[in-house]
Parts: sequence; C-alpha cells; structure tokens
Amino acid sequence: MFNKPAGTFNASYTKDEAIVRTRTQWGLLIILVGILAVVPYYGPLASDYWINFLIYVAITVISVQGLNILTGYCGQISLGQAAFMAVGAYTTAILSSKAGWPFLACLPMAGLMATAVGFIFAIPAVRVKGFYLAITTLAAHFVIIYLIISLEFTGGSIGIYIERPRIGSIIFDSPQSFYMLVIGVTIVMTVFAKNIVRTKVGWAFIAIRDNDLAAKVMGVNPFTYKLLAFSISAFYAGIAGSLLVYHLQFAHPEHYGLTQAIWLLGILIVGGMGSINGAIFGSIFVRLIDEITNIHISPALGNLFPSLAGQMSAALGLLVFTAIVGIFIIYEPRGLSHRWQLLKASYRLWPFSYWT
Amino acid sequence: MDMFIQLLISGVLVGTVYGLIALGFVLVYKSSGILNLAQGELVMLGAYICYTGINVLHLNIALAFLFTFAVSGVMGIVISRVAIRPLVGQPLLSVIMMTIVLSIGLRGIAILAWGAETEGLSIFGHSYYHIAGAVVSEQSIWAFALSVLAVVAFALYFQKTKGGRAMRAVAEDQQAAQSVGIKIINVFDHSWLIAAVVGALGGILLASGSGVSIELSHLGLKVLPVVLIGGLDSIQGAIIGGVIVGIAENMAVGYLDPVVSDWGLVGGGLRNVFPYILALFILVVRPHGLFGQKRIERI
Amino acid sequence: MLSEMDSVKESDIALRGSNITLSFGGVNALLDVNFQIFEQEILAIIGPNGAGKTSLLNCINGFYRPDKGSILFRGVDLTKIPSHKIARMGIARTFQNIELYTGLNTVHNLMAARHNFMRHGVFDGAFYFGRARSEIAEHRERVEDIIDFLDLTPIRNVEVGSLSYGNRKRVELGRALALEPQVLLLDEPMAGMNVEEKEDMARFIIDILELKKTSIVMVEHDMGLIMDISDRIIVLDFGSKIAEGSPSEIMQNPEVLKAYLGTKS
Amino acid sequence: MNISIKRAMLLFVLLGSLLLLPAIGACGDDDETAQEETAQEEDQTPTDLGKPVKISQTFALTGPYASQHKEIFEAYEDYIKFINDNGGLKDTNGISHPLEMLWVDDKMEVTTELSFFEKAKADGSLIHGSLYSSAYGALLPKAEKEKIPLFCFSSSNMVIDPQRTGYSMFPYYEDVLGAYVDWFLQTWDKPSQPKLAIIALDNAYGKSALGSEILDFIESRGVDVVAKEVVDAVPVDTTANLIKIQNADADFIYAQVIAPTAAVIARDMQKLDIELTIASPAPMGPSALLDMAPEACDGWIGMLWAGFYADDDRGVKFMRDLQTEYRGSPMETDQYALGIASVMTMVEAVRLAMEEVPFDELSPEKVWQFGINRIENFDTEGILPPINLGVEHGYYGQNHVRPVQIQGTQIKWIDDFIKCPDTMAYKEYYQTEGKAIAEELAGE
Repeated sequence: MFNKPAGTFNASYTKDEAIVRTRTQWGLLIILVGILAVVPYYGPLASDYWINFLIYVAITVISVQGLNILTGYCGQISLGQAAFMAVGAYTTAILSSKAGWPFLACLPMAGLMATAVGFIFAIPAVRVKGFYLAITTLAAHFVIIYLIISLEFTGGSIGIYIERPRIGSIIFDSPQSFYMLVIGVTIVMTVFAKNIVRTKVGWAFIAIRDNDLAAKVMGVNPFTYKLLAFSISAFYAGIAGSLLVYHLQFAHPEHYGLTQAIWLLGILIVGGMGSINGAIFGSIFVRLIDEITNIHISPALGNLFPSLAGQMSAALGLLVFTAIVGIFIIYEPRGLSHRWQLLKASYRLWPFSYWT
Repeated sequence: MDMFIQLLISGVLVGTVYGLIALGFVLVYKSSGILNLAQGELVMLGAYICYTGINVLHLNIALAFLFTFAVSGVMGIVISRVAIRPLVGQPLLSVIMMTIVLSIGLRGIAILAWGAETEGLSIFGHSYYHIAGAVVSEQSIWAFALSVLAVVAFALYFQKTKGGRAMRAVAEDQQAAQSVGIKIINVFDHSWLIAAVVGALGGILLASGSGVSIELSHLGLKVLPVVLIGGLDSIQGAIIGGVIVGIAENMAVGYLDPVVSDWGLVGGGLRNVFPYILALFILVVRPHGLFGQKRIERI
Repeated sequence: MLSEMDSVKESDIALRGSNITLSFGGVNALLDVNFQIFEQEILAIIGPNGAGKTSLLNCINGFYRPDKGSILFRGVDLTKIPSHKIARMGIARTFQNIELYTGLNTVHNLMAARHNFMRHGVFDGAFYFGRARSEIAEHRERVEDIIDFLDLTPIRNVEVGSLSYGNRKRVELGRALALEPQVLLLDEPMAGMNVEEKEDMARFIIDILELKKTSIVMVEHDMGLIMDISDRIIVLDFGSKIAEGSPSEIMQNPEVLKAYLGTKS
Repeated sequence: MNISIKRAMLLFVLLGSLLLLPAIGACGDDDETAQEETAQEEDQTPTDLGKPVKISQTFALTGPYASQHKEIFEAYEDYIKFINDNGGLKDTNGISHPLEMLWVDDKMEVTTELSFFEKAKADGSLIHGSLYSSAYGALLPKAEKEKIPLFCFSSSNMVIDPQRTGYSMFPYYEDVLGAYVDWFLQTWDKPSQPKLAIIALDNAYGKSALGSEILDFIESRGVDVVAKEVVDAVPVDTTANLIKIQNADADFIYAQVIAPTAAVIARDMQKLDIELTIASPAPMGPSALLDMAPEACDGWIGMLWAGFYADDDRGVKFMRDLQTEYRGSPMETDQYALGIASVMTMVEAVRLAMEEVPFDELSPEKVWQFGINRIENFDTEGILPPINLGVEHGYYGQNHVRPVQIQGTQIKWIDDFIKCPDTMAYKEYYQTEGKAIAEELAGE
C-alpha cells in the first residue's frame, strides 16, 4: 500500500500489524494527546466559543466513525445515523432526568439502546442493496423521529431538559471539564473503531464492501456481518447522541433532522471513506468550513447586501456544502485521508518523493 | 362508507400525481442507473418557475407551462452535464451523495432566486364536483387528467420514438447500446431533461393546491416510498405505486390514525410515515419492489 | 466406462452431483448433469462458451440453487446449505473475472479468508487484546506460509486493486488456499496469462494437489494444459454433459469434436 | 488531465452563475430600497460617538418557518436602524452609543445556534434571542449559568419550565388555545356540549396543541375534543382529516398550522362544504393565507399576539412609518409586528440597564438585573398590551391574544385583547419554585 517509515523492521507478525511503529510516532502521538489536553486552557482556542466548537467536532467524530464502519468499511449506505443519535440522546435524557441515572450508566445504555433499535431496522435493510438500502434507512429515520415526536414518555414535541453529567462526585459543569470527558470518549471510540477494522470483523466488512458475492462464497455470511455493521454503527451513533444531549442539556426531536444525517455522510466523503483518520479530518474540515460560513461569512455577507440579507445567508451555507462535497466526489473521491497518505508517503521517501 | 369512497377517490387523484413525479425517478434510474434524490427539488423549482412565469412575467397559463418546461428542461440538461457525467464509474455512495448535495444546492439556488417566501399559485378554477359519492376539486381533476396525459405521452414516447428507443436500449444494457452507436451521454441528458419536465409538471399541479414554497421539495421524499413499492425500474410500478401510496396515505389518516392514537401516539399523524412502513414490509418480501426487475447476479 | 465407475469405492468420492438442472427464465443453464469428483484428483471441466461450466461451479458452492438434483459432499447435500457455510465445510474457489477484496492488501485478503478459523469477535477485536491478538499472530503465520508457497512475498503489502492481472490471479488462488479447502474450484485460472505465467500456475496447481491433498476442479480453455495436468475431464455443451473420461478418451470422443469443431461425426 | 480542467471550469462557471442569480431574483422591486439604504447610512455617521451596544438574535431563514422569520428579521433590522437614526442609546455619562445586532441564520440547526450564542457572548452581546423552542431549550441552561437574558418567540409550555433567565413576552400556545375555547364559549347558546376539533401541524409547534394538560383544560371548560388531527407542513390534501372532523360532528376547529397548510385546509373545507368557526394561533399569518387562498379563506380567524390590522392604532402607525422609511412601502404582516415588539423589549431592557450602570460595566448579567427586572408595564406603542418582566412583577411577559378575521379581502380585528386563561401548571410554578430560583439568582 504505502511505505513504512524507513528503518522499521518488524520482528514479529504482531509488530507488523501494529499501528504505531516507531519512537517518533509514539512521541508525536503523546504530543498530540498533550495538545488536546492543553488546548482548552492555553492558546488561541481557550475560549468558550472554541471549546464548544471542539466538543461538537469530537461528537461528530464519534458519529462519523460509526457511519464509517457501516458505510466506509462495510459499504452499506445509511441515512439513518441522525435518528440513531436521537435514540441515544433520548435514552440518556429519559434515564438521566426521570430515573436519575449517572453518566457512566447512561452512556453505555444509550449505545446499547441505539444498537437494539438499529438492529431492528437492519433486518429489512440487510436484505436490500444499493438505492433500495438508502431509502430503507431513510424510512428508518422517519419512523424513529415520528415515534419520538409522537410518544408521551419521550417528551414528545416539548423536549426534555437534563442535568450536567457527573461521575461520582465530579460534575462536569465547566466547558473545559466536559471537553475533557468528550475527548476521552472520542479517543476510546476511535481506538475501538481502528481495532475493529483491523481484526477479523473488519476484514469481513471490507470483503462485503469490495465484493459481497465473493465474500459470501468465501465463507463470510453477509447477513450476519451487515447486521453487525448496522449495530456497531448505531452503537457509535448512540454514544454520540448521548454526549450531544449532555452537551446541549436538552433533547428535542428537531435536533436530529435528516440534514444531520446528510451532513454526516458528507463529512465521511470529504474525509475519505474507509479510513479512521478520514473521519477525523472530515469532521474537522467540514465543521470548520460550516462554522466559518454560517457564523462569520454569511451574516457579514447579509449585512453587505441588506436588501437580500435573508436570502444570501440562507443560501450560502447550502451552496458551500454542495460545492465542497461535490468537488470532493468528483475530484478526490478518496477524500482528505488519501491526500494525507500521499503527503506521508512523499515525506518518507524524501528526497525521492517522485517514487509514489 | 361515504368516507371510504371519498378517501379512495382523493387517494387515487393525488396518487396519480405522485406517480407522475415517481416517473421522473424511474426514467433517470432506468437510463443512467442513478436514483435522483434531487427529484423533489426539481418539483419545487418547477413550481417556482411557473410562479415566475405567471406572476412576474405575466404570461398566460399555456405560455407559463411552456416556459416552465423549457427552463426546467435546460436545467435538467445542465445538471446532467455538470454533476452526473463525472459520476460514470464512481461508487454508489458517491452517486447517492451527489444527488443529495445536488438537492441541497438546488434548494440554495431557489432561496437565492426567490427568497424563502411562500407564494400562492392560482392556475385552475376553484369549483367542486360530485363524482361517485365523493367531492373533488377542479384542481385535483386537472392534476389527475394532466398526469394521466403526461404518463401516456411519455409511455408512447418511450415506445415509439427514436429517442425513447435509445433510452430503452441503454436501460437494457449500456455497453451493448454503446456498441450500436448510441451515445450514452446524450441519453443521460435526455432522461434528465424528461425527469426535470415531469417533475416541474408535478410541482405545478401540486403547488396549485398548496402554494409554492421551498418546503415543496419534501415531496421528493414523499414520493420515495412510491418507487420503493413499485420498483425502481418499472414505469407501471411508478404509476401503480403512486396510486397505492395515495390511497394508503388517506386510509392511514382515516382509519389508522384513530387506532394508533389510542396506543398513545399523539394524534396519530401516520400520513407521512405509513407509506414508508408499508414500503419496508414490501421490501422484506420483495427486495425489488412489486414490479422491479430482479437482476441475476453473476460471478 | 460404467463398470469402471461402479468399482470405485464410495470413500474415494469427494463430491457427487446428481441430476443437476438449473434454468434462468426458461433457458436451461444446466440439464440433468451428473458428476463425481474423486479425492485428490484434478478434474477439468471444458466446453464452449455458455456451456454451463461456471454455473456448475456456482451450484457446487451454493451461489446458485439448482432447480433439481443434489450435490453430496461428505454425506451432506450442498444444495440446501448457504454458500458461506459451504465454504466453511472446505470448498473454496477462484473466479473467472477475479473477485478480490480490492481495498485490502495481499496479506489481509488472505487473512479475510482465514475468517472461518478465527474465533474472536467485535469485543476482543475492539480491545485488540487476548484472543484477537494471539489469533491474528497465529493465522498470520499460516497466511505467510501460503504467501511463500505462491511466491507472493514482494507484493504482500500491496493493495490488490493495483496489482497486475497475473498477480491478482495468484492472490486469488492464495485466498482460496487460505480456506484450507478439501475441494478447490478454479474458474479459468489461466485465462489471459502468457505462457510463462501459465506454466507457473500449472506448477502451483500440481503442487497444491500433492502437498495439500486437495481435490481440484478446474474450468479451463487451454486444451494443451488441461491434457497435461488433469486426471479426468468432463465436457459440457448447452448445459448437458456430453462426455467424461481421461484426457486421451476425451481427445477421441466424437461428440466432443463435434461440439468444439462442428465436424460431422 | 484536460478533462478534469474542463470539469473544474464548468463547475466554477456554474458556481459563478449561482452568485448572479440573486441579482436576477432581486431585479425589479428591491433595487430602489437598496439604494435608499446606502444613502441613509451615509447620513447617520455623526451620532456614532461611543462604542456600539450589541444585542444578538438568531433566525431560521431556511426551513419551514423561513418566511415568518424573514419578516421578523426585517423588523429587527428596521427598528435598530430607527434607534440609530434617532441618536442611539445614551449611557450614564450622556454619551450615545449606536445599537448593533449580531445575527445568524441557524438553518434550524441547534449546533449553529449554540455556536453563535458562544460567539455573541464573546463579542459582548448584552441580550440574546432565539425564535423557536428546540434552540431555546438548548441555550437556556447556558444562558442561565452565565445569567444572560434570553428571549424566545416560541411558546410552548416548555419555555417556562424551568424559566430562570429566559423570557417570552408572547402567550403560550396552549393558553392561546384556551383563550380561543373561552372566546368561542361566550357566544355558544345551544344546549348541547360544544365539540372542538384540533388540527395540528406535524412538528413540535403543531403538536403542542395536543398535550395532555391543555386537553384536560379544554375538558374542564365543558368542551368535548372530538377530533385530533395531524397534518403535514406542506400538505397535498387534508380531505381525510376534514372528513373525520365532519363525521365527528365538531362545532368549531382550532388549527395549529402555518399559512400553506391553512390554505389547503381552507380549500378542502370549502370543497367539503364545512362551515365551522376555525382559528389559528400567531405563526399562521392571516395576510399570507389571504395571499395563498383568497377564494377560500373567508372567515378564518387568527388568534394573534400582535398585528398590523388596526388603522387607528399608535403601534400600527409607527410600524407603517418605519416600513415606509426603510423598505419603501408598508407590507401588512403580523410577523413583522411580533418582531418589532420583541426587539423593542430587548432594547428597552438594555436602555434601562444603561441608565443605571456605567457603560464600561455593562454586562448581560447587569442587563438582566437592572434591565429586564425593571420592565414594568412597558408599552410597545400599543402593539402588545403592557409587558411585565422580572421577578417582582409576578408575571413574565404578557398573555393576551387578539382575534382577527379574514373578511372578504380584508383582515379585521374582531375583538379586543383577551387575557388568556392559565391552562398549564406554570402559573403556580412562577409563584413558588420559579420565583425562588429567580430570587436566588438575583441575590448572588
């Protein structure tokens, strides 16, 4: 695929499968984690505004990692991710506000509940392929949101307020502390995702994605693994939804619209399908552009053309999203992660970069 | 009983328009293998263009229709050339996402050009007729008649003309069609043109009842269960699926809403969800819809 | 010939198909085909294009369900078993148009085929600890053996989508071997190769037979090679078996000549 | 390579032409106003002495409420221009400061809303507004923690529970429905029990009319709710719903919908020959309905919070002047009136705080303490009944509605402001828990 860092010789197969190979890589990783830990306290991002942004990016990363396993690795398109986030969010909101469950119980429960719901909707979904699948997951979205808005115990159209998360006696009240919590969960979920895709289950997923007919003939049960992929993806969505609802401290059906599901798919494409890094790059890149467009450029543009203010800013975000994702689909379908790998490869081969 | 007949007839009338819009999906799918999730936006834009023709350019109704078809048709071709051509050979997700972002972009364009205002669109008269124990409005009769006319016209076009035959050939086998000298790319343009025109007609017919707004694009989502039920590649499936969904919606409101309301689902409100649930059940039994072609997998 | 067949011991038969009929929309792809595959032999299936050779392989590993007939393997009727379970029972194959997992590299294509032998699931996998780690190391060793065996070492870390045609064919063979098959089905393993590559492939096939004690069913067009390496040959034409026998018998069979050359018998 | 360059060029041409579209869309009616506006901006520079005072507000210019929010947005813009043209706001030292609105189109996405809230906070916005409940609900915990006064238009009862630094000066949807029921009962002279049918939009706003508390309230008034119907935001056909209402033999209808839905309902009612009293709450603009279904909407009642429809009213005259000055010609919509009332109250809170607190010490908390809490009987030029906010005033906002009716091609007030009944448990909450919390917050 791509070259390994020079001077790395693997003495065992376990080492050959390792993600982090050299001392430099360990060093860089530790520095990265260090930066993530320090960011909310020092430097240009140490403000509520940026912390809020980073929290949201991190939550997006979790959700996209799940979608990545389903769509990027297993090749099953899903427009239902936002609805599964809603399931996680509402599980958390109900358990936390009505039953008083603590964070550490709510979070996994949200994931499991979303998994269960995801599993139910996966049963029709694994039987169909391609466009039929896309619409089936769309149906899942509509049915789930319909149920949330129509049922009484979900707070229906009114919504549910919840308290800040707490573990034992620690209440994650400040943006900084909640950021730490979210980043922690994000790192764990990302490591899990990476491990899942580099072990047996992950290979089976890729086999189904790349060639489902051959996979079937070569001993991979497509139904089981598609169900599994849907469940894992829903689990990730559930966790992301749970964190999001803790972040917002409020659950409302309008927070989990179809647009969210589309955004998640768009992020996946921009980041690069079937790449754990891609989910992270895509989340950061797309959210950043979205943020800049919506919060900074679009009101300014609106003020510049007062008679068209509303139209301008309403249209801008939509057009920018269209342009970004459209350009990536046409010119770099493998997304940012592919660019990143090219960059890495040319660094490793320097000064013979033309080898790639 | 009275209610049943009324619901049935209203369902058939509106279902035909759904069928017409679904025809747009099917045509594009058959000729290019792409499910156009931006069909709803083509519907919405059609309604807006017609609104512009009537209320801004002050055209008479016939001219406004022609104007709408012309502009929509050009738009269809532009979309086909700019967004769809580069997708040949791309993975399925790219194709799906492309039509989704296209839908978002088209919505953006509509907002830029017309703002977010909701406008009335008055084309047909407002009288009412009693037919077979049901009351129907002039608008829905027109909608029904024009939809049937359009469907028949396109079916004939598909069967009889050179362009239609080329489209059928491409639908059967792209490579074989190419080898006998059919330019696939032109067929793409062709099918997108027709899809845009069909969508625009559907948009005008529906907007003459509920007014023109950006939200009209949600009709695209409403019509998706139609193609799911009918099968993505079947023209008669689109029409029958449309009628099924039209009737199912009305029956859900009439007879199922009170039931689920008793179960604790506030007010029922199954109209939008029920066709999807129906489609899910049909898919479990028939993964290619009621009339869709099952392709033999080769390895 | 019949008497010869009768004298065969039941335990020597790896796979027995009886009266297999398969049709698509009224067209018969296979019509009443009977065949046996013996333990440790190379059986070649030949016939003109569209004769139903690939369909027969597809029936054996459950990709198509025959309309009639049965395929017995170790006393089990394969026509009632889903194809992924058939693979698990020890029937592996390669494909006419190379069906690899293009996004994975050579090693992982083979590891994916070891799927059935690994016991770790999502949870072990997610933590990459204990069973997952040890199993992967263990199976990696087996995979590396196959890679050595097939001379794939230089391309072991290359994504298979970017490999040359001949190499991909070889990786596909490796993937089939990774399943540790008792019956190996090869669908045109040498199609599109040059002479040198064909010779390599032929040697691999014979080695597999000898070292792994596998029965091999091979669909192939290169008559010269088939005559050289196969033990027995079945000839299909328009879905029916028209001849069966040793290479020399087939060479002289008038039906076969007619099917191939259109000569009057 | 060449092909991809071609593609890129095509794409950029397309994107470029997209940017040209607004010009096409705008040509005709908007050009003159744009020119006027730039001319006015040049005139107003001399008053800009102090630093600007900032308020922030989000709108959803995309989505189902876009047309309403656009009018509200224009109201905000106009009123702020009006304040600035009249010398801005004076601080304790007598220096005037121009007013500046930070705003964003949140596209009904809560994360954009939250992000903008944080940005506005960082930029020194003194008071924040959002328009609908799903956003408000997510902002409230943050606003409360920092004691930032938060305004909201949307008024289902969740807005109130728990209310600490959040305000809506409009009556709650449930109360509006209660007021409608009471208003209808005044003229009910038949011996039978009156029967009500409710039509609700298929979203959070619509379904708040079907909550259990309000249904209990309606029953307690002796009214039987015989039909609870849910319709789409963009309905194609409501025949089925209306037949059910007809079969249930309802006496009057309440439709918690927006104008496009109302247009379809009106037509279908005409088709089915249903002649019942029907009313809708504020977000259903009667003027928009009149535009969309002029032939069918005669008699439709709007239970409005504020409106444009009385010529002699001071507030209406004020708004008409405002629009003539900044927009060229008056356009009569109730949403604009709501926007004006809301921004007036927000600005009033800032103004009151600026009277007490030196400019340098102004903060959202100060605005809350010295502004909001001192708003007592605030008169919005008569657009709304007097507004009371803050702890001591016992009531947050105002809870009156005023019915208008579409009569032919005209929209007419048909009654004076009616005080809404308290249909929900929140009144009690105010007096006890809510007040305690607010006092505790204020006391710190």
